[in-house]
Amino acid sequence: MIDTKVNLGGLEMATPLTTASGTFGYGSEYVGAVDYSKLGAVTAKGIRVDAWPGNPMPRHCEVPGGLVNAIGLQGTGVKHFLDITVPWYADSVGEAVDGKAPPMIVNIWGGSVDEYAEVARRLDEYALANPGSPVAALECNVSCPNVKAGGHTFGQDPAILNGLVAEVRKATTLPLIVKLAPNVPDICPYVKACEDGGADALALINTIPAMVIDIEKRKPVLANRTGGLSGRGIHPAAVKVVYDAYRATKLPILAMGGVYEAKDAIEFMLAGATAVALGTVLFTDPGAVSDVYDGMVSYCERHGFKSMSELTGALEG
Amino acid sequence: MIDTKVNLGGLEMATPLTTASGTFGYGSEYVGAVDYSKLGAVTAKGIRVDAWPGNPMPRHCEVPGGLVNAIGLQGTGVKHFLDITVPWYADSVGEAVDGKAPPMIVNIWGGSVDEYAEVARRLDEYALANPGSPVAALECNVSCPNVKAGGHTFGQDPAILNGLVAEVRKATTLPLIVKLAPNVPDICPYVKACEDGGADALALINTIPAMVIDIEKRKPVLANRTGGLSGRGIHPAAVKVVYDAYRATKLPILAMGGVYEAKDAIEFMLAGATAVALGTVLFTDPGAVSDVYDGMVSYCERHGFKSMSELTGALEG
Amino acid sequence: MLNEKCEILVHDELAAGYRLLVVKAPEMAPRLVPGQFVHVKVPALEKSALRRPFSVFNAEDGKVYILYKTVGRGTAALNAAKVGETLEIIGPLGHGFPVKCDGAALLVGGGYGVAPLYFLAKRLIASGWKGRLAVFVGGRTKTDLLAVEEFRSLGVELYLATNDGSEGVKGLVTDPLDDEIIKIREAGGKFELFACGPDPMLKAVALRATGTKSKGWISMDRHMICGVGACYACIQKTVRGNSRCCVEGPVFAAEDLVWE
Amino acid sequence: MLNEKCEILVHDELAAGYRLLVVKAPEMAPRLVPGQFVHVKVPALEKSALRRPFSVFNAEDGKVYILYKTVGRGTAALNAAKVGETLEIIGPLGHGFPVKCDGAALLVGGGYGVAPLYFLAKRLIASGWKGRLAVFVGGRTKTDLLAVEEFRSLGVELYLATNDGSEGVKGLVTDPLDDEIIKIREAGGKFELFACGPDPMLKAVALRATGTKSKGWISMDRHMICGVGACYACIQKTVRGNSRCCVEGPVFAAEDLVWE
Repeated sequence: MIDTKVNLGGLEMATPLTTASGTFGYGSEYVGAVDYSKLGAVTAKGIRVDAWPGNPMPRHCEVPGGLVNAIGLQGTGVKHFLDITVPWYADSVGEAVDGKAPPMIVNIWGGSVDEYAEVARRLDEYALANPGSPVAALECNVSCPNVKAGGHTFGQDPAILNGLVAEVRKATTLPLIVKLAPNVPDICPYVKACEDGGADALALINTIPAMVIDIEKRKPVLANRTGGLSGRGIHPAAVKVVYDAYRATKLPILAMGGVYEAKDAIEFMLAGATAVALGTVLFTDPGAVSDVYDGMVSYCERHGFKSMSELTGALEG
Repeated sequence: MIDTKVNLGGLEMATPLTTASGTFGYGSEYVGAVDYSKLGAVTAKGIRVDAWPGNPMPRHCEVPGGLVNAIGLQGTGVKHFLDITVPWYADSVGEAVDGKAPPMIVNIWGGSVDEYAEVARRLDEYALANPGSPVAALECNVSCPNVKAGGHTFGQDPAILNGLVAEVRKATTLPLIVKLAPNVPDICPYVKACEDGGADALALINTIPAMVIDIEKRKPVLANRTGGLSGRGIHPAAVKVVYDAYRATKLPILAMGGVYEAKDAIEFMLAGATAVALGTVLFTDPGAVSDVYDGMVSYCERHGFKSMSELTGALEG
Repeated sequence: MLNEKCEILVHDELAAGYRLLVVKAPEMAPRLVPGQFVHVKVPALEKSALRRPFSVFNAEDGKVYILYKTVGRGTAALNAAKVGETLEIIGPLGHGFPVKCDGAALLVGGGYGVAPLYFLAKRLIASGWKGRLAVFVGGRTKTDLLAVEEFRSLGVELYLATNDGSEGVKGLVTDPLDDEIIKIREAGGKFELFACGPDPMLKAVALRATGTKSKGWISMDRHMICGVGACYACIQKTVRGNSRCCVEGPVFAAEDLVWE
Repeated sequence: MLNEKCEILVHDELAAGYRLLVVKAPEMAPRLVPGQFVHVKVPALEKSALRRPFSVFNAEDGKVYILYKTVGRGTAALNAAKVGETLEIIGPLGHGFPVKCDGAALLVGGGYGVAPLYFLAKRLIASGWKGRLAVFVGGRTKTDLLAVEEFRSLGVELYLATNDGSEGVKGLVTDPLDDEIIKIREAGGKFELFACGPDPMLKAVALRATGTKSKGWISMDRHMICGVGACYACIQKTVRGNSRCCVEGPVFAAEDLVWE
């Protein structure tokens, strides 16, 4: 019997698996297609203080090995999220698993430091006032390539990043995960900025900035012109970032990027991840949640690991 | 009849196509499999002042959508290159095309600014002393992820990059192309550093840092632990960098990254490239040189472009 | 919503470029309503390829019927799936047509857009609804007029239109539609419009609904990623903002749609 | 070097996991020498997949013979290629064995490593060379001993060894080899070694060559990318530094190899 529990910066997860923000709606959309009992947490789509309309259409393009998207963080505001979305998640997923829904990592963003802090504070207050609610951790998105104000502008400079993290830290007692971009020369200064700012964990990686051009129309395929590349093809790039970050920090890492099979998730764990998110794969194969989980269990059995947490950083030599 | 000529920062190319450094040896290896008459230039493997042994084995790993490599710039020194390699290239490829071999872009690197300048100076002297020799342009590699000293360390900081480019510029009268890494938050400061340093053109992109772990052995697959991701999967990421750079500079751009078909090369041209390199595709399909060329010609015919140079940046709206 | 493994029972070419796919889906079939769609994993595509959404042509006796046109890489790859093979299908998905109607039910389809309308016609009849049921089928040419025999066998009023006049009236499918709308309005009658097809046709039908203050039910066709409401890629502008075709749609009330 | 489109003439399973592939290659076949290899584009793999290198088992009458073992994703995908289909093959590639020998020619093969040795034996005989020709074939078990009948029909001396003793002597292929080397040396004779197989076997054979100051020709098997010398991935350490298996090899002189 493998102990599947992991602790992601204070967030207790029954398994190391969660979902990548933006690929799993607000958590309840996949009832009937995903086995939620295999998820240690779900990660919700990004929310901010007020609802946000996102980008014009088209918002995505299939490419070899993955997907380029520029959804642009369309999403609900924090009030609607707490009044409607969270209770609905708890009820519908709770019913599906015949028990308690997995804890929710709430992805947050804003157009200013104050907005980030405000949404963090509102979620914190809710969590304190509603013990046992799904709201269990925050994932601070400083790396979305698809919105102009906010998002990645806070994640490009370590000093600005550090200031943002510190402000959000003051606003919440929940485990604070910071989601970083892969397109940096060296992840370490960004890792340190998060660490010094008081983050509890890191999420690596966001999509890779990308673009697809329709050569017949001679126009970008996406209305936003550029987008973010996700999917199977980016996995080796993500493993590298996780590996570098793991050696630079004691903060636990939530790894994501191109996980399609158990092998991919195990690579992330060995590179240094404490938990792993499935993202783009869910669109094609929601059954991957169970397949990856089962494959991780059998890998642990085969290799003599008694708990999944032992996989973290367990490279030889 | 489409005019296929382009001018890449002073390098006259009979077609916009070349080969990505490191995928085409020293230019003559593909005689018999590649139609050299469709290449406006070949780009040779990186050379430095003295021969370099490269990294231990294994040096590569196939991944979905591409390849991760850490060859580590194994290559000949500049003396052997000029005494043996260049004449052999001129003779063997000249014979294959029954005329003059395409001009050669010589990729250079070093462990210090002085070494970069030294190899540039030697190549410059050779080119001046041997008019009509294939040595026609330099591609300064500041972005190889697979060597510790030299390579990407010079390309990570715009100020250091600027200093390097300025020194190499002083050492050569040949067209100077600088090859940049994609893993930066914003390519523009790097573009400006090259422009201010006196570069004639930019080469975008080098491989994306990546890693593959053998989960059964619990060890990195590559002896160098990490490597660079190339191939079909990175194409949309490369298009984005080219698009950003094109809008930030008047320097012509040599684009590369995941070109497998004519469509991919045309995307690069529309995004702003003046020339396009085929790389990883050559390993599987050396016939792609002809296929891409033919596809570009028929695209120009279909869309009413009289010359391939008109494709550069020809996005609508 | 289910993710069901479905055996292929029939996979035939009906006309050039059009195919009928019938799968065994005992769990999903009884839950499907007209206008809903299913999300199909195409076996011949690479592991990372997205699913493809298809609206449902019919669902009965534990079987799901899909009528599709080969339009791109995904449908071309689906062509290779053989009888006896298994398809992984998610469904039922989205909001369909109301299976009821106040006044005459005018169903307007273009190309493979007739698929959900046939399902709707069948279910309207099966529901015991006794009103007037007229179906308007349009296409560029004769071979684009699909399911004509199936509609005939339902005994519905049928109006055909082709751009080239190779069958039915020459012109747009809205030409015979307009004639009937005028007659109904002159007689003081009521009607509702149900439409599925290319965007310009849908817009034309929606404007006829809003313009006459009639109800219109418009099935939008958007490229999708997840099909279940998780990704927010398949957006349709509505009076409520950016709505998801896969959840709030694919069938929208005409008065809710915002045309750009 | 050519990039030839080759029709598949034969593609049969010889033993569990081993297959014989014969293609029509009128341009390439006459140019191939034993020990060289060809680089095959596997049709069933995705567009970005690398080619797979195979050493040549025989080349005659405009046909190229490949004997391969299904060991990974590439060879598994190659299994699907059918007679009549076309394979895109680059070759001839690399440096092969010398088709001459001073003293007894001792050919040592393990598993599918016998492939180029059979080609060598055939060509040695065809060259009119009259010396002693002994072939040592090893494998884990009986079914790993390949091309045994083909060697017999050449009339060569044949020594078999299996780890489990299911055929030939029980032990390593170097056991009967050592017996013969001792006899030759005791009789004051000369010999050369030609080897292809797993690395430990190759190292053992190479050390026997260098230890007896005899010539040894060792065919190395390395993962390759380009196969033509362009990429520098398939490196073998030699006295001249990092050599490319695909150009300076795959056959190296034993004295040049550096073992790590």
